[in-house]
Amino acid sequence: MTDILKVENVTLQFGGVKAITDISFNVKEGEICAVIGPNGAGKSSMLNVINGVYLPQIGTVTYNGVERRSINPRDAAIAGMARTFQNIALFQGMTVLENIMTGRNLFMKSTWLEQGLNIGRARKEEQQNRLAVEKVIKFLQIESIRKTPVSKLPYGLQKRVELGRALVAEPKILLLDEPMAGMNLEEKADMSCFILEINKEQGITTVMIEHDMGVVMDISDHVVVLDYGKKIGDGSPKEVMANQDVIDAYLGVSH
Amino acid sequence: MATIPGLVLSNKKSNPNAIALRYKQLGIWNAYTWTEYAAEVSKTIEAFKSNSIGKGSVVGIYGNNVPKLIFSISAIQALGAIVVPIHPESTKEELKKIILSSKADFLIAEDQQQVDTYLGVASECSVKNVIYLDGRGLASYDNSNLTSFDDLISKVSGSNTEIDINSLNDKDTAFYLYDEYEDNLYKVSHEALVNNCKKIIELNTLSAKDSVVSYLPLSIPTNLLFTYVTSMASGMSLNLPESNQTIEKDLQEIGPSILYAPSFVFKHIITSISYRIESATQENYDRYMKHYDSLMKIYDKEIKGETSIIDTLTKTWLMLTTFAPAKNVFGLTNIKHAFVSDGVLSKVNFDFFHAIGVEIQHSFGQAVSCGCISVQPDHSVSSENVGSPMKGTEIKINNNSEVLFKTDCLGDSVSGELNIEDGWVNSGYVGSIEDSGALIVEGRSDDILTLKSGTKFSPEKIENLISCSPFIKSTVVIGSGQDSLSAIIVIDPNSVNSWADRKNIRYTGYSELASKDEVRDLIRDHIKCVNEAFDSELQIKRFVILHRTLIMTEGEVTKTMGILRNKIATNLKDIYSAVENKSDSITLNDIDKLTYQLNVNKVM
Amino acid sequence: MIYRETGHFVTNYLKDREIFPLKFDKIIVILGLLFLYLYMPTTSEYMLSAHVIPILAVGLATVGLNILTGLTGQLSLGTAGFMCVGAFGTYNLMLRMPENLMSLPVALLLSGIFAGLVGVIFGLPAIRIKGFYLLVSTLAAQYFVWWFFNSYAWFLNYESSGVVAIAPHMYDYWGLGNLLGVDMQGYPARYLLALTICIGLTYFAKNLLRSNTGRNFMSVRDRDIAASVMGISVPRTKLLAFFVSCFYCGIAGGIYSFLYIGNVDLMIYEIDRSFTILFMLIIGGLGSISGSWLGAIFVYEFPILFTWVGDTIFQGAFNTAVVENVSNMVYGVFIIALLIREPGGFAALWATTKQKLRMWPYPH
Amino acid sequence: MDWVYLIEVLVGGLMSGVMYSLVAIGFVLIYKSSGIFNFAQGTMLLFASLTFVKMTENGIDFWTALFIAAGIMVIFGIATERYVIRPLANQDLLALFMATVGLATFQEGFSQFIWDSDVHGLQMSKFLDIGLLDPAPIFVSDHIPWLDILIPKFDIFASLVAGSLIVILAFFFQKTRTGLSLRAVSDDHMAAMAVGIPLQTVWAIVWAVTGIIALIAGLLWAERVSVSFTLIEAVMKALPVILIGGLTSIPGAIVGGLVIGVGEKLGEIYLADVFGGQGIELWFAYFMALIFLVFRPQGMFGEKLIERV
Repeated sequence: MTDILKVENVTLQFGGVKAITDISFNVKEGEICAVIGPNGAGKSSMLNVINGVYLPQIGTVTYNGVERRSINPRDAAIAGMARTFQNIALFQGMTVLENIMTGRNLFMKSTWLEQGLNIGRARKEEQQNRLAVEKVIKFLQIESIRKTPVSKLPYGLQKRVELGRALVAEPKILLLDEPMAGMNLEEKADMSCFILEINKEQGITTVMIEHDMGVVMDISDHVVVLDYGKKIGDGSPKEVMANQDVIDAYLGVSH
Repeated sequence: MATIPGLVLSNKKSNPNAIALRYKQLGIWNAYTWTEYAAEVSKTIEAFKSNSIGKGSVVGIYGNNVPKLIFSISAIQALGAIVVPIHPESTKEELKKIILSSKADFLIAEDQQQVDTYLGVASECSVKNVIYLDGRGLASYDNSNLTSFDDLISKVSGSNTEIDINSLNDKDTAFYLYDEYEDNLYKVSHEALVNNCKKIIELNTLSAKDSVVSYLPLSIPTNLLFTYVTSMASGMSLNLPESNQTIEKDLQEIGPSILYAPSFVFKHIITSISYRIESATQENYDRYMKHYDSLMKIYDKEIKGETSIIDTLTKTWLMLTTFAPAKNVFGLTNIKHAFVSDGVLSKVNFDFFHAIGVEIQHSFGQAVSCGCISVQPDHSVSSENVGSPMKGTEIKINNNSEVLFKTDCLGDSVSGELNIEDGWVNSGYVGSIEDSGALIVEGRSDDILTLKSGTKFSPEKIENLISCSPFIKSTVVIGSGQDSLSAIIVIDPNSVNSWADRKNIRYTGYSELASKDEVRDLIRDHIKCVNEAFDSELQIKRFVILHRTLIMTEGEVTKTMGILRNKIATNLKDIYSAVENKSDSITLNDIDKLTYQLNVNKVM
Repeated sequence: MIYRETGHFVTNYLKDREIFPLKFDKIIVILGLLFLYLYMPTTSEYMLSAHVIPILAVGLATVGLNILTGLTGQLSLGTAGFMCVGAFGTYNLMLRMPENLMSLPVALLLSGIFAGLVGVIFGLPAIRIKGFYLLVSTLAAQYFVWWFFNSYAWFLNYESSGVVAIAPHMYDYWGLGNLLGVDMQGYPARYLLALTICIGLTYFAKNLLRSNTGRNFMSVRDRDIAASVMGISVPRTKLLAFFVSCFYCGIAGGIYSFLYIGNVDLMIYEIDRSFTILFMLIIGGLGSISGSWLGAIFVYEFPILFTWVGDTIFQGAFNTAVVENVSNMVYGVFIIALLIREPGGFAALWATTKQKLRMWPYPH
Repeated sequence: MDWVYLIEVLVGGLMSGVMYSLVAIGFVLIYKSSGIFNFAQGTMLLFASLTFVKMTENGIDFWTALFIAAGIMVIFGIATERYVIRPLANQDLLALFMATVGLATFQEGFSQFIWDSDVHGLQMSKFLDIGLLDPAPIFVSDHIPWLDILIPKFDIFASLVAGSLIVILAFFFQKTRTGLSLRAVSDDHMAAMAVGIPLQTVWAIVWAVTGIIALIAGLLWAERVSVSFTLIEAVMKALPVILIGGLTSIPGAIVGGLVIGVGEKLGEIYLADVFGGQGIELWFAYFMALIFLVFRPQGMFGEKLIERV
């Protein structure tokens, strides 16, 4: 399989603080790649560099064969990247349905004038895209909350809605930032199933940051371990677990 | 033509453009007219034919009510095969039992959950092929026995052929129905089922203009009769909700005129009303209670026929301001007939529903009797009986108080002999017959408990009375061979939650809530109240509040929330032995392999 | 209590996004429209000129501000400035274009577009500047526009008094009045034009709100980074919001000058008016189109009502200063109390009431 | 170019800049401690000076009036925190801003309702025997022969007051316990609460201090432009000042005030002709701030915001 994503020698710093130092790794098309590491290891920053929220000082990201140092997040979305956020970034003033509908905005070709007059393409698009959204709602089993404002939902369901919003964009690659944080066992199991199904049945490459090692070992094909902004492990879940640096990082051996 | 596929054709002929089936999917209600319904069935027939389902096959319909499964029923029967409806939440044991005793050679499974359950027992069964509707999660399954329903359909050539029912006979077996209490399978013929249904239609003047919502699986024999067959035989629309989580909303959206449900559902509605009102402001709560009292007073007068004009006006006012909106929220506004099976409603609840104009009609029936042998008429005022025998049915009580019946719509046991005494079928229930001729069912004869003193009684009667509290979800009375009775109480999470919130009681989860002293006192007061209706010997002396609910998938309750005593006695044997030993606390090793500490509380 | 939703089900997605899905609502709306179109024009001239038409004008401006501030989250204090552009634009189009080319509705539309473009210019900084910092841009717009029309007398047709009356022929509508035998300068005709424009634009705004554009607006308001990650162009969305919002404000300004007071007066478009419209928005409820109308009615009518109370009950005890000061105090108290108790303003109060009616007798 | 004239303009600009800064400091204090953009700052000025003026007009002597007005402002500040800010603590900043808009409206109506809507002059020289309050300007050329410009004495007085105010505030922040808590609060609300700093008390103090600053600024402004509704308008000018300064920085407020003061004067003199009209002072400050912010969106001393996602 080809590499859909290559991160090469990326260094990111805020002011004087280095969040990421010289990190390189590849993600193969169709795999689930887990990025793990202790808090503050630079995992979220890594995702932010990949889809262009942050601009790295050094290094390149090659996505779909195009090498670049920075990308506009919007262009990343157009190129088929979708993501979720560590601290849920749903649009709190909207319902579940509206939130997931925003994920379809790139499919909407009608102008605002047509939409305002509610004529022609606007009506048709609204219907067609609603259908796509409804399929995702069914997939994620959130039919009973489709008209609920997201601000009224418990944390676990919000995470699910956020996944739906990313998924409905029909991405090539999904970047999931701690999709299971703060969930109970049952919710985690559901979420793992969804991620696996998205990956296996829709063939969407998934890069996922996750703390729960059990989940990571279960569902990922490839694990990248970061610690203090540096890469300390890269390989299959088994290889990574056998890596002494990784064990040290997780058991908290002093640096 | 009294066959199910025949009814499809006759509906197509008489009401070609009327809505036959309406189902919610992807957020909107889609509909099939009888013409489209027939076309779908004939397509399904072709698809099944290509998968070699034919005369003599036995096909399991395994899942929730989704259109494809509904079409499959008629299609299978039109091919001369027999349908076995299987509950989607069936345990492995139950599934195995059904497959083995029905000798099912095909299974139509809804999705991964059903396929997984089946694969767990596949090696012991001889099912030739499993057709699944939803392939989600099944891509990686390597089993040549699995076929996609959609694949089969897509291979069918486009031309629409008429459903061929010439080879069908009215006396052919239509369904194998599973009776959970008996753990037995019964076969019923097209004729028996359809004729039984026509009796209900005639009695209640149902027509094609009515609509019915079916939100329980068709594996429940009474549900099959009152929703699916009723829709077929009368031409009314059958409405299917989107998912189990959206039933309440979907029911409101459709606003059906006919409702069927086992008694636990109506009890659930009462509980919902109660806990919603509990969380209202004090002012609204008081007003509602006041309105409720006046409504019930007027209803009492109505029964006696003593209403004055003022009462009528007051009732109109009460309905307008409180109870019509209350019905609206639960989607009960248009209900003309609400059929209840599997138990009766307590007098309070029964009267309440009648007072607000929801015509509750108790019924009694089992798989062997095609789902119904007796049903209450419209405007019945007795909450205790389950109605008089239907046309062509006779009922009598034998010396052991057991209910015996004769009916012209009788099924037969698949695996064993029917329990027949002198030409009467023994229902396996105990009961009595009122002077009016209406049947009263007290409970299952297997469940009869015998106290140390030798007193025999049906625990269900006590359980029903205790469970009529909105705070109690279910009750199990125990005391076989002992000198006094005890009860295992399962509290209702919703209503007890909002009650606790109202009382400012803090708790983190169900089991902590169940262990609260305040909850114990609440339950104790209720039991005391119920005890007054019984002789000292039949009073509950001690009770245990369970730390969890009874679990259907563990076989502790039936699909209609009936108590399955044997399984409970096994799963909760620690409670039983503690009660026998008269100890005050129980160390319970539960089925989740965890240990819980429970208290045995005394009713003073 | 009066809502009966049993039996209401949708069979396609178009029905599911209807503005008034329930039959009951539809009947109310039709009755309301009949009232507004058939009964209202027959009421007194005073009713139309002192109450209804000005409310239509300021209400439309509030809807405009709502699109920018309530939906897109871009704070603006330049509303009066954009109204000013609309009023002067309309006047100059009517004055300088050949009579057979220009008619009031067309001039209103064109000056609305012009105001929208001015809005876009002052919205450009929003691409880089966020939050409160953006206030400076809309304040610049307010003061600059005002100064501009004050400094260049050409726009006022060199009227030294600073107020220019609108010539009667400007209400001609290509001779439509003569054709129908209706006095088009009379208040009923003015009212009907204003009403039609307002209903049309309210419908347009409502459509935007429930379509992709509206969702884009709200996503920029709620979480702009997430919006850009979803592929929404944040700069484009902000500028579009500025355009649409200022388009509404511009037309509202035209209506205010032409259909309400009948002259073009710079003093009307000072910063106080921007604040008044902001009050209407806050009290009505950010993000709700119907709320904007409720807020406009309340804020506009309160001083009138208060004066009336003073005149009838206290024999004219309240002079203008008292009325103005008390009104300001009441607005302030309402704003603070609503923010504390019901941040969604009147619209949310109404929505809660409606929800209560739907769920009655249950609390939820 | 007449450079002496230029210097005169510059000095004039600096002086009016000081006046802007005085208002801006109040803004910054509240924004820094609670993130609230206090739109009511202007009406607080109006309320404070109107209260003071009405008292002196009714024969109360200067110091007593000052003391009572300060007391009223403190009570008012504490009440604002208690009844407006605290109930809104969990809402977003936009809602809090709107609440201060409401507060401003209320205050505008309230102060004119209980006092009156007239224009009041304030001549502090009537009460205070300070040489700097003498209306005659200082001739710099008397002391520096080659610098032939005039400086109004009052401007020097205002600068001195502003300067002392800043020194006092600096001392308050650096040395006192309350000041330290306030700094902790402005750095991180959660952390401050975790170490036991009573957030609400600190906010109440900030609002009280802001009330006193409003009184001082109000009196100085009143001396220049009289006490009336126009005070609120004048204060709108403080907005570009704090935005240039960066909202969270007191030095920013000062430098911003000076930049706007000088820039405005220069603009009026050298750019008015270009725009073919007088009175560009009306909007020039906003344009300056706008252009500045386009290049530096967080203001001069504001912290660059890194958005965490």
